[in-house]
Amino acid sequence: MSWIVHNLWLVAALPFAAGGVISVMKQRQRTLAAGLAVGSMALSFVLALMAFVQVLTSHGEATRQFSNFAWFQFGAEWVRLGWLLDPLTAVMLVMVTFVGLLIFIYSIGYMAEDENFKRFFCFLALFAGAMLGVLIANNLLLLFMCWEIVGLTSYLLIGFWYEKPSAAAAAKKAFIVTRIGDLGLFLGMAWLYAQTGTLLFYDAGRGCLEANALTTLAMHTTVFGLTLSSAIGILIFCGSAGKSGQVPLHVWLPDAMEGPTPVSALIHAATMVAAGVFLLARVYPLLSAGVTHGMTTTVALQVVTWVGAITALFGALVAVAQWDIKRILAYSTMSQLGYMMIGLGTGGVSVGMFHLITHAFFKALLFLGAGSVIHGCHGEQDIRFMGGLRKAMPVTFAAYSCGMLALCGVPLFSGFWSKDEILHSAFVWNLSRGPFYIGAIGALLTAFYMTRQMIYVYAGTTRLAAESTHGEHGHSGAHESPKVMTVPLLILAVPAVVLGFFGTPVWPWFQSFLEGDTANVSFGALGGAFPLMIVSSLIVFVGLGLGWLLYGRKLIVDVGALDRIESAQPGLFHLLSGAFYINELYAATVVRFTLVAASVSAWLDRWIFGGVVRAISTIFVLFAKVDSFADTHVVNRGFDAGCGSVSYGGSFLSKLQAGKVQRYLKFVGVALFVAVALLFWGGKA
Amino acid sequence: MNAFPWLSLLTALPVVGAGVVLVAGARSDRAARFLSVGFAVGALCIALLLWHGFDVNVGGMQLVEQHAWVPALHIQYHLGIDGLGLSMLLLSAIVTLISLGASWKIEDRVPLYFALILLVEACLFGAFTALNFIHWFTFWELCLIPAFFLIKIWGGPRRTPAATQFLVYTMAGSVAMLLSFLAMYLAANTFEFEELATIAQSGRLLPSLAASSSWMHLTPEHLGLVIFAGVFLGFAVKVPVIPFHTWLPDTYAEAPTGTTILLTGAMSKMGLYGFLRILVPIFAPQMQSVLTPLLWMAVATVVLGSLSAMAQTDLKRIFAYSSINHLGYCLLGIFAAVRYAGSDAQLLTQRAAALSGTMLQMFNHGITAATIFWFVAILETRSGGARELSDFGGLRRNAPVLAGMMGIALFSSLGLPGLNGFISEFLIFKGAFPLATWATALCTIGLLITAVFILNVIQRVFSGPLQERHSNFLDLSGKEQMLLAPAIALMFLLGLDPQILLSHLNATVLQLTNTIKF
Amino acid sequence: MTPLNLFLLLSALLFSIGLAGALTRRNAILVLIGIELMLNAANINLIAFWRFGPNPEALTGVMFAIFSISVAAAEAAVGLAIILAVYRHNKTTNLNQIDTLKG
Amino acid sequence: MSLFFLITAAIAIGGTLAAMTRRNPIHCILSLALGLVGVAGVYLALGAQFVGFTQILVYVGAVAILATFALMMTQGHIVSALIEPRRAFSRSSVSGFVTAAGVFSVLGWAAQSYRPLTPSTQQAPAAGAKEVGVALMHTYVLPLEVIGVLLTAALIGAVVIALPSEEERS
Repeated sequence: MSWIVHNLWLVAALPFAAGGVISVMKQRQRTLAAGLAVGSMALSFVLALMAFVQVLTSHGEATRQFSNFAWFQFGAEWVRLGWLLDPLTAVMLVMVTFVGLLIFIYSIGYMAEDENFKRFFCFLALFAGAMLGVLIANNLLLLFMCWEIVGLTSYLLIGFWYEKPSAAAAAKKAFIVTRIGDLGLFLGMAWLYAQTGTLLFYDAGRGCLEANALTTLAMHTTVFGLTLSSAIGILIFCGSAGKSGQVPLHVWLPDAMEGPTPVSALIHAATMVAAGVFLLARVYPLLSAGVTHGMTTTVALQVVTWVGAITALFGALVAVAQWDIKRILAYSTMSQLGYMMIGLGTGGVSVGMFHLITHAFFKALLFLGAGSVIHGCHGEQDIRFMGGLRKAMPVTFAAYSCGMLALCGVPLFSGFWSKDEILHSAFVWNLSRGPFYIGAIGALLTAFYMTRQMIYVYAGTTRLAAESTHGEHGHSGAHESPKVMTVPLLILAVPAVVLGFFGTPVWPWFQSFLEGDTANVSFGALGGAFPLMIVSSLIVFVGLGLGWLLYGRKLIVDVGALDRIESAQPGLFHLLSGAFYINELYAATVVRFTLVAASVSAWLDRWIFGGVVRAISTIFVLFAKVDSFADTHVVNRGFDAGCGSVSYGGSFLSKLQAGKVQRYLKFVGVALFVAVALLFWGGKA
Repeated sequence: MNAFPWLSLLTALPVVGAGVVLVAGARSDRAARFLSVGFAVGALCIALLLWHGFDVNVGGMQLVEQHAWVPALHIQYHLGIDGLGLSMLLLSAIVTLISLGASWKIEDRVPLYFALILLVEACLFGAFTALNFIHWFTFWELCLIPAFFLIKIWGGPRRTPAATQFLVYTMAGSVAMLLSFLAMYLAANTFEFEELATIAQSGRLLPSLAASSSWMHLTPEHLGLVIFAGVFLGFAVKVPVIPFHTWLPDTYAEAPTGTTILLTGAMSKMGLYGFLRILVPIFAPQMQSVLTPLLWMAVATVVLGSLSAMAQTDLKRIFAYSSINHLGYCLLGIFAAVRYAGSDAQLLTQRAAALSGTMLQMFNHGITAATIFWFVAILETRSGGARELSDFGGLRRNAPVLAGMMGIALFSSLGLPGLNGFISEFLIFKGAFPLATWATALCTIGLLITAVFILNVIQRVFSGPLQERHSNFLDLSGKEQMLLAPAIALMFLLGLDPQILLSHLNATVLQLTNTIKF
Repeated sequence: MTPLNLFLLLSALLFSIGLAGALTRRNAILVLIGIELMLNAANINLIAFWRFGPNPEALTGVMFAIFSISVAAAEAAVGLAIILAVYRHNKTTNLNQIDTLKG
Repeated sequence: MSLFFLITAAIAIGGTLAAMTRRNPIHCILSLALGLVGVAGVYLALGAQFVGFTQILVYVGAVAILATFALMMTQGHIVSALIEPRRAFSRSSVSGFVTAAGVFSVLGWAAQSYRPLTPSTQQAPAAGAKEVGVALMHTYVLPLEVIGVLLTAALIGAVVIALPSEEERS
C-alpha cells in the first residue's frame, strides 16, 4: 500500500487543523488566518493530486485501496473506521481541493472588508476538512460524521452575518431541513449496520458494499415488498436529498444564499450539495444491488431518478421568475442536481458524477462571477438594478459567459457533454421516457433563464445609478473586481470550457476511469449518441433564442418594468417567483404542525400529566377539605367550644395564678375535698 | 475481599469536606468556596485514581468492601464498583466541580450552600457504590435532603412549591420501591443486589414471592409485575420517564442553577443507574412482558420531551425538557435491550450496542447538560437574572467566545458528530433499531426536534441585532475560559475517542448482556 | 365508734383547723404554723393506725411519725428562713402583698 | 376511751383553734405551743411515748421558739403591725373557712365511717425509747442516716437563705 493511501487522512486533517488553529487566533491576525487556510488547502490539493496520480497509475483491483483501523468497542465488537482511495474519491478530491483553493483565494478579496474575516476562514477551513472527510471515508459512520460537520459549517457560514435576522433564520432552516434528510440517513445507517454487521464500505470482502453483504441484502424483502437494499438505499437517499436540495427538501437551498457569496459558490454549488450525489455514487452498489445486466432497475434507483427529474424541472421553472442573481443560480443548482440524480438513477455512477464534476467548475465560476458582480455593484443582488456590466466588468463578463454557456449546455462546452450523457441515459432508460422529457424541458428552461439573467445583468445600460438611493455605499457605477477575485474566475473558466472533452462518447476517459478501465477512442460510439446530441443542441438553442426573443430584442431600461412573462402571464409568473409557494405550504403544514405539536405537548404536560398529578393531589386536598369541613362544623364545633372553654379556663386559671400562695393552697384544699369525696363515695358505690 | 477502602474514603471525603467548609467557612465566604472546590478536586483525584487502577477486563465488582451491618436483617455494608459505577463516580465528581463553578457567585449563606453541595456529592458516591439495597436506599433518599434545602433556600421565586413537589414526588416513588424490596426480602431473604439478581435469573424469585406474600390471590407472574411496578416507579420518577416527569421542569427552573447542574448532571443518572443495576438484572422478564407500554413511554419521553422543550421560552425550562429528551434515549436503549430473550451472537451484539450507548449517553449527557446549565448560569448572572429567550439577542457581537463555547456545548447536546453526544446516540440507535424498530424510528423525531429548539436558542440568544440593554455585556474572561475549557475539551475528547470510556464500560456491558435471560 | 375513729376524727379536726388558719391568715409565719398543724394531724393518723393496726410490733407508724417530725422541723427551719429572706426583700410578711409567684 | 385522751384532745383542739384565730401573732404562737403539747398528749395516750416527747421537744421547744424569733425579727419592732385587722367575713377568709369546713366534713365523715378489716385485739405494744432506738439502729438505719443528712442540709440551707445578701451587708 502506498504512502498516500496510508496518509490519506492528511487531506482532510490539514484543513481541520488549520481551522482549529485559526479558531483560537486573535481577531486581527487576518493575514495569518487567510494564509493558514489557503496554505492548508494548497497542501491538500497537492496530496489530492498525489492520490489522483496513484489511482491513475494503478490498475484493476489496485485502483481501490483502503486503510481501516479500530475506533471503539462495544460488547464483543469493534467499530472500525477507515479511509478509501478509489477513482471516485480521487476525482472528487481533486475537484474539491482545486475549486476550494480557488474560492479560498477569491474570498481574500471578497471578504477583505469584513470585520470577522478570521472567523470566516476558520469556518471555511473546517468546512473543507469535513467535506474532504466525507470523500475519503471508508465507513458510512465516518462519512455521516463528516457529513454532519459539513452541515454544521454550512450552518455557520450561511449564518455568518448573524446580525441579519434573515441570515440567522436561513442558517437554522438549512440545518434543520437537511437534518430531516439526515435522519433518514441515520436510520438507514443503523439498519445497514444491523443487517450487515459493519459499516465499512470495503473491508476485503467483509464490507457492506461488497458482494457478500449485497447478495444478502438484495435477497431479503421488507415492507412494501422492497428489498432490504432498496429500503436502506431509499433511507440513505433521504440524506442526500436533504443535502442536495432535492424536492421536497429543497427549501433551504435558495435561502442559503443569505451567506457570503464564496460560501454559496463553495458549499451550495460546487461541493456540499454535490456531496449528496457523491453519497449515492458511493453507495451505488447498494442502490443497484440486484440489478442483473442492466435489464431491470431497482426501486431505489427509480426513486432517485424520479425525484431528480421533478427537482430538475422544478428548479428550472422557478429560476425563470427570480430577481435575485444568486437565487437564480441557486434554483439552477437545484435543477442541475436533479440532472445528476437522473443520471445516477438511469445511467449509473459515471453519468451522474461526470455532470457533478463539470457542474462544480462552471457553477462555482458562475457564483464567483455573481459574487464579483455583487461586489462591483456594492452589494446589490437584484438583477433589475444591474445592466450594462459588460463594459464595466469585462473580465467578469467573459468568465461568466463561459460558465453560462457551459450551464446551458451549448455544444462543445463542458456542460454540453455531461448533460447530453444524462439525457442519453434517460432516453435509453427502459422503464419510462418521462425523465428524458422532463430533462429536455429543463434544458430548454435552463438556456432560457440564463439568457434572461445575462441580458438583465450585462446588456444595455446600467440601472444602478437610476436607483441611487439603493446603493448603500454611495458609489456611483459598477467597477471591476480586484485581481485576487478575477484570476480565480479566469482559472475556473478553463475547465468550464474544456473539461467536457474528458468524457465525450468518442473518448469516455472519465467514465472508464471511474470504472477502473482504460478508455479507448472509438468514433463508433458517436454514431449512437449523435442524433440525441443534435436534439439536445437544438433544445438549447431554442431556449437561448426564446430568451433573446423575450428580453434581448428590446432591452430593459426601466427598473420598475414588469418582467416580460409577468406582463403576459402574471399568475404564472407569481407562482414561479413564489417557488410554487412550497415554503408557504410548509409553513402552513409541517411547521405549523410541529408548532401545534409543541404546544399540544406543552399542554399535555401542563394539563394531562401535570393534571393527573394535580388531580391526585387535588383528591388529597379534597379529602383534607372534607376532613377540615368535618372538623370545622362537627368536631370543631365541639373543638371550638372546647378551645373557647380552654382559653376561658386559661384566662380563669391565669387569674388563679395570681401569685397568692394562700389561694393556691385553697385549691389544694378544694382538690382534697373533691378527691376525698370521690374516693369515698366512689369506693362506696 | 476488603482491600484498602477506597470507596468508603471517596464517600467520606465530601462529608468531611462539608463539615470543614461549614466550620472554616463561617469566617470567610472565600475560604468556603475554595475549600469546597479543594475537597471536590480531591474527590475527583480519587475517582481518577480508581479509574486508573480499574481492571478493564473484569465484568464484576471490584474494590469490594463488605461488612455486616444489621446481620439480623441481612443488611450489609457492601460497596463495590464495576464499569458503570466507576463512570458514574467520575461523572459525579466532575459534575460537582461544574456545579461549584457555576455557584461561585452565590452570596447568601455561602458556607451552608457549598457544604450542602458536597453532601449531595457524598450521597451520589454512596448510591453509586452501594450493593446492598438498604445501604443504597439510604444514600438514595439522603440525597434528597440537601437537594431539597438547596432548592428551598436558594431557589427562584416559586421555590417552595417546587422543592416540595420535588421531594414529595420522588419520595412517593421511593416508597413504592421500598415496599417492593421488602416483598422481595420476604421472598429471598436478602437485600443484596447480586444475590437477588442471581435468584431472579435462576427463576426462583417468583415462586418464593408467591409463597411469601400471596396478595389478593395474584398469580406469581402478576405478583412479579406488581413488585416490578413498584421498583419501576421509584426509578421512573427519578429519571424521569414521561408521564412521571412533572416535578422536573419546575424543580430545574426554580433551583439555583448550580443545583440544577447537580440534579440533571448526576442525580438524574441515579434513576438510570437503578434501571441498569437493579431492573435489568432482576426484572428483565417483567420488563419484557410489559415492553410495549415501556417502549411507548420511552418514545413519549423522547418526543414529548423535545416538543415541550420547543414550546418553552425560559432557558432553564428548555434545557430541563431537553434533559428529559436526552435521557429518553437511554430508556430506549435499555428497553430495547430487554426486548428479546436468547443469547445468539447477533442479539448480544445489538444488546451490547444499546447498553454501551446507554451508559455512554448517561455520562455524556451529564457532562453536556451540566456545562450547558453552567453557561445558562453565566448568561443569568451577566444579564441580571434574565432567562427568557426574548431577553437576549445578538450577544455574539459582544461575546464571541461565549457564543462559540456555548455553541459547542449546545451542538454536543444536539448530537453533532465529533462531540460526545453523537457516539452514544448512534450506539443506542444502532442497537435499538433492529430490536425495536418502530420505537427507534419514532425516536428520530426527537433528534430532529432537539435540533430545532437548540438552533432556536442559538438564534434567539446569539444572533440578530444586539439588544440595547446588553450593550455592556462582557465576554468570558480569561479565567472563565480556563475553567470552561476542560469541560469543552472533554466533549471533544469523548466525541473523538469514546474508547477511553468504553474500554472501562465494556466488560460490564458484556456481563449485563448475558444476564438478560428469561 | 371505735377509739380509732375518735383519733381519726380528732386528726381531721386538727387538719381542718390548720387548713383554715393557713388559708385565712395573712401573716406568712402564721400560715407556716397552720401547715405545721396539718402535719401534726397527719402524724396523729400515723400513730393511730399504728396503734390500732394489725401489726403494731413493727413500729412502722412510729418510725414514720418520727421521720415526719424531723422533716417538719427541717421544713420549719427552712420555711422560716425563707420568710426572713422574703421579708428582707419585701419589707413585709403579708402574703397579700407578696405575689412574685404570679403566672 | 380514757379521760386522759379527752383532756389532751380538748387541749389540742383548743390550743390550735386559738392559734389560728387570735389576732396577735404572739398569742397565736403561744396558743400553738399549748395545742402542740395537747397533741403530744394524744401520742402518749396512743402509747407512743417516744414520739410524744419528741413532739414536745421539737415543736414546743424548737419550732414555736423559732417562729417567735422569726416574728420578732420581721415585725417585732412595730407591735401594731403585728395585729391583724378584724375582717372575719372578708371574701377570702370566708372562702378559706368554707374550704376548711368542707375538708373537715369529708375527712370527718371518712374518719367516723372507717372500719378496720381486722379489728385489733392486741395490747398496745411498747414504743418507748429503747424499742425505737433498736429499730432506728437496725431496720431504719438507712433512713436515719438520710434524715440526718437532710437535717444538716436544711440547717445549712436555712443559714444560707437567712444570711443577708452582699449588698444588704454593705
